[in-house]
Amino acid sequence: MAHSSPYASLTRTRASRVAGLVALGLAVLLLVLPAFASRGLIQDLFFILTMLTLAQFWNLLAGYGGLVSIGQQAFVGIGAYALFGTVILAGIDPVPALLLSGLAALLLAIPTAYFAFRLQGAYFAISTWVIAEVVRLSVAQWKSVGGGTGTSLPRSATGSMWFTQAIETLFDVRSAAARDILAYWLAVLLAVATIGGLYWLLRTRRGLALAAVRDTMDAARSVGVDAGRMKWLVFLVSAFGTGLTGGLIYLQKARISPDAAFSVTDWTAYVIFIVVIGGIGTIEGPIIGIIVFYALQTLLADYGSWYLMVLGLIGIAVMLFAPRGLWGLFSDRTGIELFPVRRRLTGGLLSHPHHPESKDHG
Amino acid sequence: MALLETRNLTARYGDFQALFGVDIVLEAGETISIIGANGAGKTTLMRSICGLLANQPDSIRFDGRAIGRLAADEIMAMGIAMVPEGRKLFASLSVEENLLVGRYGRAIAGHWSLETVYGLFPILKERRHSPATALSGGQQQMVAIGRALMSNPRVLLCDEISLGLAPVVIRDIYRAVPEIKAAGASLIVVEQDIGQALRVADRVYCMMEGRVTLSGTPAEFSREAIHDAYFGAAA
Amino acid sequence: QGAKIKLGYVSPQSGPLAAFAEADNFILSNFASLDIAKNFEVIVKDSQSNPNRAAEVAKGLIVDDKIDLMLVASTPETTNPVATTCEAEGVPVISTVAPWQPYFIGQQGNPGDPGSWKPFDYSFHFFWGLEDVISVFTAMWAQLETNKSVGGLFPNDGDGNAWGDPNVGFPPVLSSKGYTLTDPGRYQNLTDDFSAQINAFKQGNVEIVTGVPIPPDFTTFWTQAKQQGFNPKAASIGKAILFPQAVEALGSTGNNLSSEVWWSPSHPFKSSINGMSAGDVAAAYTAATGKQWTQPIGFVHALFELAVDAMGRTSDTSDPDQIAEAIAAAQLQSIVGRIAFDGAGLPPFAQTNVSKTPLVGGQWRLKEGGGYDLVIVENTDQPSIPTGGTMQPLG
Amino acid sequence: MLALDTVSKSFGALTVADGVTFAVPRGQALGIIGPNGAGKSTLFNLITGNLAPDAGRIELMGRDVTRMPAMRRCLAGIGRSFQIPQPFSRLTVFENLMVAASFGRDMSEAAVVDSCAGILERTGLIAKANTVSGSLSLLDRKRLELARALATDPQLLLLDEIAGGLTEGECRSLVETISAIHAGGVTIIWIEHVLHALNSVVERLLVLNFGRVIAIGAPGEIMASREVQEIYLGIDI
Amino acid sequence: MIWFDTILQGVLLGGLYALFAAGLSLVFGVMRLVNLAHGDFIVAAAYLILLMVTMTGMSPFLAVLIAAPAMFAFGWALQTFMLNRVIGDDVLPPLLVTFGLSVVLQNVLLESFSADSQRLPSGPISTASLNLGGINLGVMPLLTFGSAVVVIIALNQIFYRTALGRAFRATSDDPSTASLMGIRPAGIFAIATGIAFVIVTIAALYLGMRSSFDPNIGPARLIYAFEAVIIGGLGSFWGTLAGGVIIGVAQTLGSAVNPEWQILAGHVAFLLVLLVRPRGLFPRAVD
Ligand SMILES: Nc1ncnc2c1ncn2[C@@H]1O[C@H](COP(=O)(O)OP(=O)(O)OP(=O)(O)O)[C@@H](O)[C@H]1O
Ligand SMILES: Nc1ncnc2c1ncn2[C@@H]1O[C@H](COP(=O)(O)OP(=O)(O)OP(=O)(O)O)[C@@H](O)[C@H]1O
Ligand SMILES: [Mg+2]
Ligand SMILES: [Mg+2]
Repeated sequence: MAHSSPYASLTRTRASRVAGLVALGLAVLLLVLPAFASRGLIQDLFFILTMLTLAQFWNLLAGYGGLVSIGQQAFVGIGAYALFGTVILAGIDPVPALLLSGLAALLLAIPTAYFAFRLQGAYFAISTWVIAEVVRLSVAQWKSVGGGTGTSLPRSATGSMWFTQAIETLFDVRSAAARDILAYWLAVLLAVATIGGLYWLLRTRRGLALAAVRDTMDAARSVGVDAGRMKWLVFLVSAFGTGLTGGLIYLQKARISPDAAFSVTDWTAYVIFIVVIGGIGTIEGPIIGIIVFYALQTLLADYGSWYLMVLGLIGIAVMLFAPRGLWGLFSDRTGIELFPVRRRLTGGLLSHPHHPESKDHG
Repeated sequence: MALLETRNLTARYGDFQALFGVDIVLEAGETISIIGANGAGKTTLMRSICGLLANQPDSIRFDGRAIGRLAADEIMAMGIAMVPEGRKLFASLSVEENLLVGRYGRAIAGHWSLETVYGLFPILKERRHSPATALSGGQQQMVAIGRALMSNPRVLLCDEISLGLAPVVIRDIYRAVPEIKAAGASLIVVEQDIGQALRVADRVYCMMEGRVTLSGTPAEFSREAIHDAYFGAAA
Repeated sequence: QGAKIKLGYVSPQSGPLAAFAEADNFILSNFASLDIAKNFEVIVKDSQSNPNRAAEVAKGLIVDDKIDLMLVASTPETTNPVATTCEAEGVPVISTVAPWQPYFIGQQGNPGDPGSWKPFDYSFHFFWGLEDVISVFTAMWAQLETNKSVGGLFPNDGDGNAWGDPNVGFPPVLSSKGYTLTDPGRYQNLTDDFSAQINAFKQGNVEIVTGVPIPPDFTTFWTQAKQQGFNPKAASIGKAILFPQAVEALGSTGNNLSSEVWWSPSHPFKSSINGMSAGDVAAAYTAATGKQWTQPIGFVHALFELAVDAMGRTSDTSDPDQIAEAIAAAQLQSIVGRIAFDGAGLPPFAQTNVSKTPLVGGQWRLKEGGGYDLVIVENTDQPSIPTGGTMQPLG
Repeated sequence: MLALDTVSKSFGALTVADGVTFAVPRGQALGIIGPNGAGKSTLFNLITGNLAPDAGRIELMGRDVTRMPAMRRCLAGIGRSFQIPQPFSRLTVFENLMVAASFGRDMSEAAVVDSCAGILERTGLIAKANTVSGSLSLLDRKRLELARALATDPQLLLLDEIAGGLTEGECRSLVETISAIHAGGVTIIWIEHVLHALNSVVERLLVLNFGRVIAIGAPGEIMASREVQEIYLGIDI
Repeated sequence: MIWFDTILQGVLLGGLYALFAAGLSLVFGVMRLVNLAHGDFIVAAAYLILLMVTMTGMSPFLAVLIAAPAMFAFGWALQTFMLNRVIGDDVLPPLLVTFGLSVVLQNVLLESFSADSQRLPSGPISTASLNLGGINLGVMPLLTFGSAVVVIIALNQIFYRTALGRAFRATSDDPSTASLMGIRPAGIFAIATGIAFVIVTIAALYLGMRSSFDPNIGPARLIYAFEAVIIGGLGSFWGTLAGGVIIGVAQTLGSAVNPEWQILAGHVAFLLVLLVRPRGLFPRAVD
């Protein structure tokens, strides 16, 4: 059979090209926003972006790596404490100290993975939770950052943070607002880098391997995929990212305590809700999820316990009736994917129009 | 009226259709066997009858009732028991417990009880307290048959009970068939072992690719016809 | 008239600390019914007993609602994140219902290094301190015949670490007053077994127990102590037996447990905004809700008194620095006593930000037919607050 | 190419490989037959490293691979199909091959597109290239098993019952495909119940029963053996 | 002597944890369901008992007898109408649904009963103790431990000696083959959850009498219960008791060294056991 044209592998779709342009525009918009947006908006966006980043990393872990962890608060907390520890005790500027947040989480992830990878499924999930508790209880013994009481970032450290002076003069704002803008910009960078990085990872052959390992581990091994290494990669990357985000969140909060920094509700449960409501295993899902989550919080937060009740009920309902989440519902109906990772074979015999089956089923 | 019959039975696994309009009939007191190559759809047929796969209500009738939509436990309670392909013993239950669990959904009195099953397969009585999975393949198959008998079924479905067994063992197992029939059950036996199938059955159906390609009494089956029906025409 | 003055108020209305905020609605509606309230708009936020959430709602109040003054009450878990946020934002904040040490020291970068502690520009706090509670407790114990051996029950949380602190907490003061302290160490909240502590207390011949556990932990401890035959003569406990329901949960074994009393209907103080006496306010609360009075009522009320007072002395109520100055200059006779940031009774580092309110000691007495009353039994430091009895040993 | 020396494996009380010893020279095609449950697929799992043997030694091209993990053995040149097809069900057919080709050969994706497409053409799957493999019919899944194994560019190809259920025509074209692969110098071990298909490709036949090698030799001889007919076909001739 | 006492107290504490864990162990063993709301259901049952006690003035022990059937029905319904829809190979859906339940339940309790700590009135028995050669053992902890043993024995009897128990194990091994035996897996799961809820009620009794409770204390105990189940080994009830005792003793020993290490020691013991035996102490032969 003669080749009518050479074969090629394509991932892009029309929707994705549009989405790419929109995303670029959005990123630029987000970056220049502080010039004209209110501080309230900036702060809300900070919350949205950091939660989105946490959600994307959990999504990478559970949705792509099949590692359902309920102990992500360990990495948020250790990242935050690494920041406070280095700023308070070593006097390092908070901005570069953020890197240490990620590194500390990475270091913690190594023994955690070594241990938890011995276990499967529900055992794995629960052991991550126990490890997070162990870390929380241990950090609560660390007296020089306040032990169980917690501590606040000294004003001397936050006041003179890198870039804040420049931002103050640039936007003509007070230093509190300048710190917000700095934290916000860092959050924008982190979220964009996370989504971009995740998308890049999924489009490399490692992304394919992840999907393969998740579908069937045995077969993946038999075609040369190092399933163990993929799990490590995913676990360490999400630990690093989660730790970094944890540091950033607490840089902005400026006050920390073990119960807050290692809160299973705030840093794992909400994140899981966000991912699952939006749609697990897709990059779009957490984005939809965070919008729903934020809307709920804004609408209902003043009703105290009702807010949490509604959130719980929505989580249950999604799991029961739309296990692939809101984005799953939408994309099943419309076939639209904003971040396509499917490789489509084109050209060659497939360019003949008389192949009825050759249309894309994905 | 036939005891059990399928009419234009179709079955699918998701997008994949495994049966295309299968008609078989089982009269009371009869033994029929179903043969066919790997993947012909024999197991799928059995799973449809016993309710593990949902079908059109009317495509399977038992004792005059449409049972195609009923769940497996309901069908079992009506008196259709199955010896599943691959034995499927409960690994955490002992031999005796496996037998006892067989009458969970239909504990009616009849010929079959622990004693009579042990009478049929004496070796099981010796091993009754060992975990079912510690038995040899043949013994496990005996447990699987005994387990199905415990409910005193009116129809017994046997899916490849000689699978993976040594010929001697197979002979032992098939030696039980007359007693099972005598106790009042009708049988559907799925076999890849054609000799065995022909020996035990009153009538034989041969399946290929989800369709019945041949049926009749054993006497009507020639080696060539079977060979064709089994491996495809031109082999 | 100009725009209304915006007050933000954060308290734990739901979650484990919700009992502290039980009277909030009562106090807020009382406040709203006043004439003076016409000048104010109060925006209330629930911290859900979650420090993360407390910081978030504080930010929201400052940034979105553009409040002029923040009020916050109840436990360091609520006051500290809110005060830290306000301080960073340059918004004045008044807090209460947390001993000043966990409030002040808990917000310092390195709580272990007093040399590094700095005062705040916009944060003000009125409540008592550990030195007061130590003084009240020891005075209560002095009323009894004991061997002066004290057992400490200090959890690893904001309050527990402050109470057990070797520099500013109980240990140094107790030893200087001739008491020996058995302190087995900081335990985590929601511990299910206290036999280690009980064994240590037995070994140390402890006759007096003190500490600041959360209610379920104290119930566990107290029940286990009884089971294991540990029967001290006095138990003076902070936090856990603050509310009558928590004492009732102890059944009859709650009788004569003692506690610090920061506010009661018999406190001889009057509200500066509506003239009601402490007794009137407590009675009104019971009439409105059918519930027994609790101590936070007075302090939450006083929070609004101080806000009204300070704003009344501020010419530009949108200028945070002026408001902070006005608060710092307060000389207010409130329903919880005199509030003034003049440094009275405080170490130099805390003098600008903290005002101390009076503290006495009380005992829970089992009523005929169930329920408990809090009876003031010790007032050496505050003779103006009348006692209702004398300290009795535990049965 | 491959040599097994007294390899044994049991699952609890069940011995599924019992002192299995045989060798396959480079370029040969070996058929394995035996009744259900004889341990044929288990033998494959031992060779590929999906299972670890309890005892014995496995050599691949003169190297001891007994303890080598499956993924390294793939890189060392073993490709396999699974009896019960295990497609990466959320990936398309083409992507299934891309995983195998890029990891199994450790090459970039771009470099293997054409060879994947070529394999899809050869195995008759090209029209389904962009179909999600979870929705394939069993026949196509079996084709995919073969195609994916080929994509790793194996020197030793293990095929587990890929002809069962094919029509005569399909079976013939499958035989052609495998013969062509074999002619290309690939060593093949093929488990199959469809004897006529098997016999038209392999040069040697191994009979397995209860985990033991009963006979190994030229197909004609083996098929003529009464014992084998008795055990395997169950037909008294 | 003190060490002996410490260990003994730890063993008794382990009884409480085993009681928390027993229901979880049953549900986990039969259908691999990880119920993150288990702790909150115990708290809810405690409120149910409290409600009956305060409304009628009956003894909590009597109230349990009445509450247990109601809780059985509730568990049955919960499984039938909600949880049966999410159990399967994927651990995430049940994890999420039960977590959602946990959040909802805590807040429903908060709305209905406020955050005040409550306690089941138990009278003088709560502080009574037996003196055995210098060691005081509380009657209540002894009763708790005894109840845990009774519950474990009862579960073992049901699980290993009755037709229902055979059906539990058969369904756990292979639901679809079990249905060929006339067993309706969904129905079996519902009964298992119902029984688990009866145990939840018993656990609630001791939780409520031992100490005070409020709507939020469920999750803190849940983690110990999970640890007990996991280190005991899937489906082994005596293992669950052993697991509870290990956690309990580790906690009291840790606390005897330094109270800071009490809870930490329990978790570390859990991790250590799993490090040595990833499938728990008494795993079922097949899985
Ligand atoms: N769960 C399933 N999902 C998808 N396809 C299936 C499933 N089970 C069976 N099939 C397919 O349905 C067809 C019929 O299978 P079935 O098991 O009924 O055949 P059989 O005649 O019993 O074969 P054997 O002799 O191998 O037991 C086969 O192509 C098989 O691969
Ligand atoms: N992971 C396992 N655990 C326990 N037993 C197993 C396992 N894998 C296979 N077995 C058992 O080992 C025996 C041999 O199985 P295997 O799959 O190797 O047989 P086979 O020769 O390939 O049979 P078939 O022709 O049916 O494919 C069977 O009895 C099977 O049940
Ligand atoms: Mg079959
Ligand atoms: Mg096989």
